[in-house]
Amino acid sequence: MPVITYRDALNAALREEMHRDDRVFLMGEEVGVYNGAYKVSKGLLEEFGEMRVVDTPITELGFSGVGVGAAMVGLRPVVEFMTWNFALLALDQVVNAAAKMLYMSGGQFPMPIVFRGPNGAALQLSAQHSQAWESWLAHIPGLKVVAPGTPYDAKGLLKAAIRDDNPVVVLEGEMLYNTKGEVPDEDYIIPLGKAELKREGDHCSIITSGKMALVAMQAADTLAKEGIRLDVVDLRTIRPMDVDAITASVKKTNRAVVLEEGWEVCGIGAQVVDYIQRDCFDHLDAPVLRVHQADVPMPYAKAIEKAAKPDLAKTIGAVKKVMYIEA
Amino acid sequence: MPVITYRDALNAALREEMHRDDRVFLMGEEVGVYNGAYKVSKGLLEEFGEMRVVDTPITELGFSGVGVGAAMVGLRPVVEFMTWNFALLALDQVVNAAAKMLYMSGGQFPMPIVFRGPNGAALQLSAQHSQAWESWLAHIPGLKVVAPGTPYDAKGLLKAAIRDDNPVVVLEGEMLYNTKGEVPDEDYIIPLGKAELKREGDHCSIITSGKMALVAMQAADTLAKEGIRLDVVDLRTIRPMDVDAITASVKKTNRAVVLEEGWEVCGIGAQVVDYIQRDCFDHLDAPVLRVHQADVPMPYAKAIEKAAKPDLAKTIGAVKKVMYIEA
Amino acid sequence: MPPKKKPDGNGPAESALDRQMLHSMILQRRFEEKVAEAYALGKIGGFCHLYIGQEAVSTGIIMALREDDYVLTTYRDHGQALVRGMTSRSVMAELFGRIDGCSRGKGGSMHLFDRHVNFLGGHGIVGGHVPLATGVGFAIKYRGGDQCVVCFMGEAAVNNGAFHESLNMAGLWRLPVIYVIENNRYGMGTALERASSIKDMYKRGATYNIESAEVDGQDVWAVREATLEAIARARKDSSPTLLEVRTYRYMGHSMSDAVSGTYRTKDELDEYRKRDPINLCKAKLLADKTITPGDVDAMEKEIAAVVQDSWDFADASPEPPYEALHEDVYVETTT
Amino acid sequence: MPPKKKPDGNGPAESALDRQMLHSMILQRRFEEKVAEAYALGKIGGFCHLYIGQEAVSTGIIMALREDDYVLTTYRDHGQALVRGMTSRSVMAELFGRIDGCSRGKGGSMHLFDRHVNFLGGHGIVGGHVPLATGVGFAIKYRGGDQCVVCFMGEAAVNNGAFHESLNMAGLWRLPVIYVIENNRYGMGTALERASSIKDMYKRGATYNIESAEVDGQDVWAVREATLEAIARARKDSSPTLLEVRTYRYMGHSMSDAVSGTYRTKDELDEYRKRDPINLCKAKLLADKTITPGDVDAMEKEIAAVVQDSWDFADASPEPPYEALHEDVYVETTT
Ligand SMILES: Cc1ncc(C[n+]2csc(CCOP(=O)(O)OP(=O)(O)O)c2C)c(N)n1
Ligand SMILES: Cc1ncc(C[n+]2csc(CCOP(=O)(O)OP(=O)(O)O)c2C)c(N)n1
Ligand SMILES: [Mg+2]
Ligand SMILES: [Mg+2]
Repeated sequence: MPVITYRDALNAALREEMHRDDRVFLMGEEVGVYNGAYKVSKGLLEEFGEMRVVDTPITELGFSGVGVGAAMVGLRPVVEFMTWNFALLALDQVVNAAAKMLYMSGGQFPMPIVFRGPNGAALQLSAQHSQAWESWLAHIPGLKVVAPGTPYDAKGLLKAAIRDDNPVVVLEGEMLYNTKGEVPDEDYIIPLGKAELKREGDHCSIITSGKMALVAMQAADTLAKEGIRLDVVDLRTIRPMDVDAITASVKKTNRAVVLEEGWEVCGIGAQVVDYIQRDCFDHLDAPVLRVHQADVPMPYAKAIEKAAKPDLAKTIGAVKKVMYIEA
Repeated sequence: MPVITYRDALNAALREEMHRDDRVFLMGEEVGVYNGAYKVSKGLLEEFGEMRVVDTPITELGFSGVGVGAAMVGLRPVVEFMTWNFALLALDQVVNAAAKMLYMSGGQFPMPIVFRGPNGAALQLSAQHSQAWESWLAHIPGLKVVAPGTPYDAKGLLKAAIRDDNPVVVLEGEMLYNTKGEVPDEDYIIPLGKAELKREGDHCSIITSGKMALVAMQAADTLAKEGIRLDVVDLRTIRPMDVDAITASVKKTNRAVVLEEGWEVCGIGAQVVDYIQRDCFDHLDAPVLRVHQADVPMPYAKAIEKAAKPDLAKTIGAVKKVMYIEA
Repeated sequence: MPPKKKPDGNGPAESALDRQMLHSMILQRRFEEKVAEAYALGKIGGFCHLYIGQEAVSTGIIMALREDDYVLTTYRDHGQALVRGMTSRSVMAELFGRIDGCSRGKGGSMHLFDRHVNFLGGHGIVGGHVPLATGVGFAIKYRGGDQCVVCFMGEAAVNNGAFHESLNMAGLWRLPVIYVIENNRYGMGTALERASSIKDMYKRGATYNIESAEVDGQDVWAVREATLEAIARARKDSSPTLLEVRTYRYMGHSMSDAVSGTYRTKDELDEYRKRDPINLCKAKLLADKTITPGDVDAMEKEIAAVVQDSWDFADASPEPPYEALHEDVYVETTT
Repeated sequence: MPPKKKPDGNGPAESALDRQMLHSMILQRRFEEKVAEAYALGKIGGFCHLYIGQEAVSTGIIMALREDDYVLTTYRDHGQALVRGMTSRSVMAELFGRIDGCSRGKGGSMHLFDRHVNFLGGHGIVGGHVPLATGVGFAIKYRGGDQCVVCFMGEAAVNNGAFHESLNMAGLWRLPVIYVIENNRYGMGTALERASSIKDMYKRGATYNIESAEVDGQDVWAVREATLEAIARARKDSSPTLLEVRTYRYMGHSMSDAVSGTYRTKDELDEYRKRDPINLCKAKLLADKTITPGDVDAMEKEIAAVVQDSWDFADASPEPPYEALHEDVYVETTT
């Protein structure tokens, strides 16, 4: 199977879906002439022309609403946010328009729209440019939310998102764009709502998603050397969440760590913990622990930025703690 | 003690603080000439004049940013959102400006600003006007979030919020404005970050906040008749959360229900559950259960709207379930 | 000002159109009077914003459209929905929160939708639907159609960022959108002058490279004429238009708002009522003998029956069942 | 166009000012050349946006201000910070992410702040600081002061809703804000014409009842002159001004963006470089004998030393300690 980058996997997904369905178009800042701020849309303007690869003014609220309007009358927009940090400006359209249109119209207006872009922290971009929004978006009924962690998942999930008739949020990672992995040339989709057991083990479960899946796999590799076998559940879709996959894993391992990129309070991890304690109460041998960003805006300086982020060491520490192993 | 409405308690808090400190001013849509969409600011324009009670255009993003700018140079704005539904448009200013200014300036610019207004559902206002945002706001480091459930708490918490040098979000309730309670005439504040044990009991804890505190008290009254004694923890401040108060209660009762107005996924309740299972793991006799809004946009029609909302019956049902009592 | 010369001439077809326009305005008026009654009885709940006084705007504009054009508007949407061809029954049932309502009882007054007549809502966030309409304009152009889309908004929405971002895109990309500012002088309790740095809202068009005009919103022919020009521009050159239509609302902002007292005087209201759009239209049609007083009586009678029927229908329609609560959150389909 | 007649006349005080302005511009240029060097070595990380080519704007405007006025700007903030009187040391240390940086190493390139010189940042969300500046203007008026506040932004920010909402309030409430559009022709890779429905951004002023002007941004005296007028308007009538200052950025949008190739040609860049603001200023001052070539050499030498010192200082400054991570999230104080 060809080995390509996460960026190219997304690019392939866009290209294939735009060929497959001429109602699909891409819009956002710098997606055309510039080939995308992170080059995800490279070559698409040339291939599909100005009407289908649309450079917008810096108007997150406005252009996401343009996408929603176009979706109301049957187009299938893919709206790129240069980063999800800027999407704060567009949340009224994502939440009050896209997520509610079907419901408040009594089922008349499906909303086949994708909102995508990099989410979470890259390197030293400081407070306003380093935010992970998965828990906010997962809070909203009417939205689906996916967070691919590998090139394979990126292509399959983005294609599924584009074909879905509901509004789907795709959370990518600036730090993931250059990562590589096997990705088939041919057409495939990964069904929304299905987690993947990316590693099997019986000592402790790690539940995670998006770019943290890589960290979880590293933790599994590292701990395997110490004889600790981790079950790694990559949610892939955050909403709707694959609760069965979570509980199946925890019922097997009796211990769990939830690893996420964002802040603690009301984070994805809190919800996963809630499902686990509710459905696996009698199976748990220890409290579930969470690994997440420090509860601070992201600082610029290198060392403290690193200290703020969830990472391998913290994850291993949490696993050992839930296993009552002295670190 | 005088018995007044929640609305008048807020009005008194504003008036007293504006007298106490001439840097305090109120701004928002309809706060002046119209006396507030819900009449919370009644009489203030007349008393304090146009510079201190400022009617704004319908520009949530703009005027909340005006507040943040004014706070940077030492004023103490109270920004009213007609409802928090409209504040979606302003979140960039609340989150990317107000909550981060102190941090990203290395401690140079404190942000003594209050963002307040009614939150959550009233009656039959349907999808775009019936949303409870506490979990989103509590997710953000740099913000404090309070949700008073009674007139007494409303006055004391709003006054504390205005005097705090950090950005404080005050979540009120349209359905609470007419509720009455004892409120001292004199000056008092309720310290931010402290929960109140509003009812003492040893069978089960209810952890709640805001307008759900009323429902919790009703549940306590109702169940008392059946000999079930509830501990009712009203968080009052949602961020920073009084974890000690929660765990003290649960360690006593060994069972808990978390009652909140908003949606389930990544809601406040999920975070409370996380604290409880982490800190009271060995004390729990049953999984913690949650009561919250149905996972749908709010419908207009009366009966299904009622069915969507957390209420007394659902709360009692949850308590009985965690107590393993057949309903 | 007396109403304008009719833009469509004076033949028999035009007379028929004139009668239809009068009918359309009276229907809206009577329908909403009935709505007020139902609201007072608690049959309708939530926020409810009446359009009374502004009927020439909806009629003058929407009746100039083709069936395959699109309409979007605000929470003040009953009038436009009716003119666009939604039945009184489906609108009233929606207001009553019943299953036969246009939005299955889930939307209510602020969220009327009907995809069969390209009525794309009924939106509650001030300014929020302006980008949506711009997106519909984009879709029309994307497909190479010659339709247009009308976007109604209040004058207070113009101050909002969504307006600015949308008009800039429409002007830049040349989208067939007709933006209609219904300037009824107030945004809730705030007079235009207290919210906007300029009074002539239509002048904003120029800074977006968009043709604009100021229109007398009490004169249905004036509204129609301006709309026909805008439509021609949209169909021929795929160009946007900004219309500022000067009108007035007779009722409070919503049902909980007093008609006058706080932010406007009764005198002002009475003054505006002198140029009632229905009266102006009726007087003109009577004067030029397009209709007789008997025609008007018959029309009123027929409309009264339609409106009463919509009430009866709505009242008899069931509430949405419990299962409806969880429907329409997602569709199961993919493409 | 040759540079304008100097607005302040030609006496000895004016000559001193001219020399200062030249000094200010050269300092910015050399400082940022050093920044580019440090970035290449990995001493500076994250997003870093250079101001090279635009120095006459910051100098012409900020040097016309009083100490008690305020300045807010975007992520492209190094130049303005230096002109406003922040030390090269504190700016460079911030860029290096060190504890002696103006923002204690927490802000980085995009978030320079210094309350001692009323430099209110350094903001990263396009358009996001425009309401903030408006709020500072509001506070000035609230207190009855005669200060003003300058808000720098790029031309692409003008399309954003925050701009519209802010200018409407400033025009309506008469706030002493000077909005400066630094029109460098591109927002990242998007040429002005591809993002804005009109090309003359300053013309937007009129629709907000705000005086506006177009200014040659390569001519420091022209910038100063327009600024002095705006300041007078702010101090005397508490009135806002919108200045569109036409300039050009020589470097890529940020360090990861190529200088030319994708969205602009090398020819275009070379053409603009012919009207380099420093060269224009220097030539004029040499021509009228305000300075000698020797003065320039001395100035360059002194500046080189300052810039090198800032590097050494930054390099020696410690990283923020671990505890700093949790500081500055909240203050403990109340009033
Ligand atoms: C973003 C937002 N802010 C506030 C409101 C509350 N609100 C509803 S209608 C309205 C006034 C709108 O006035 P205008 O645009 O002139 O329309 P009109 O009601 O006069 O038809 C306000 C403030 C809202 N719905 N959305
Ligand atoms: C709301 C928002 N959207 C997108 C970005 C990414 N971005 C940063 S700078 C920029 C271009 C801004 O151009 P302009 O306003 O002309 O300023 P210049 O960079 O030319 O100084 C963009 C798109 C952002 N920071 N904020
Ligand atoms: Mg109005
Ligand atoms: Mg620019």
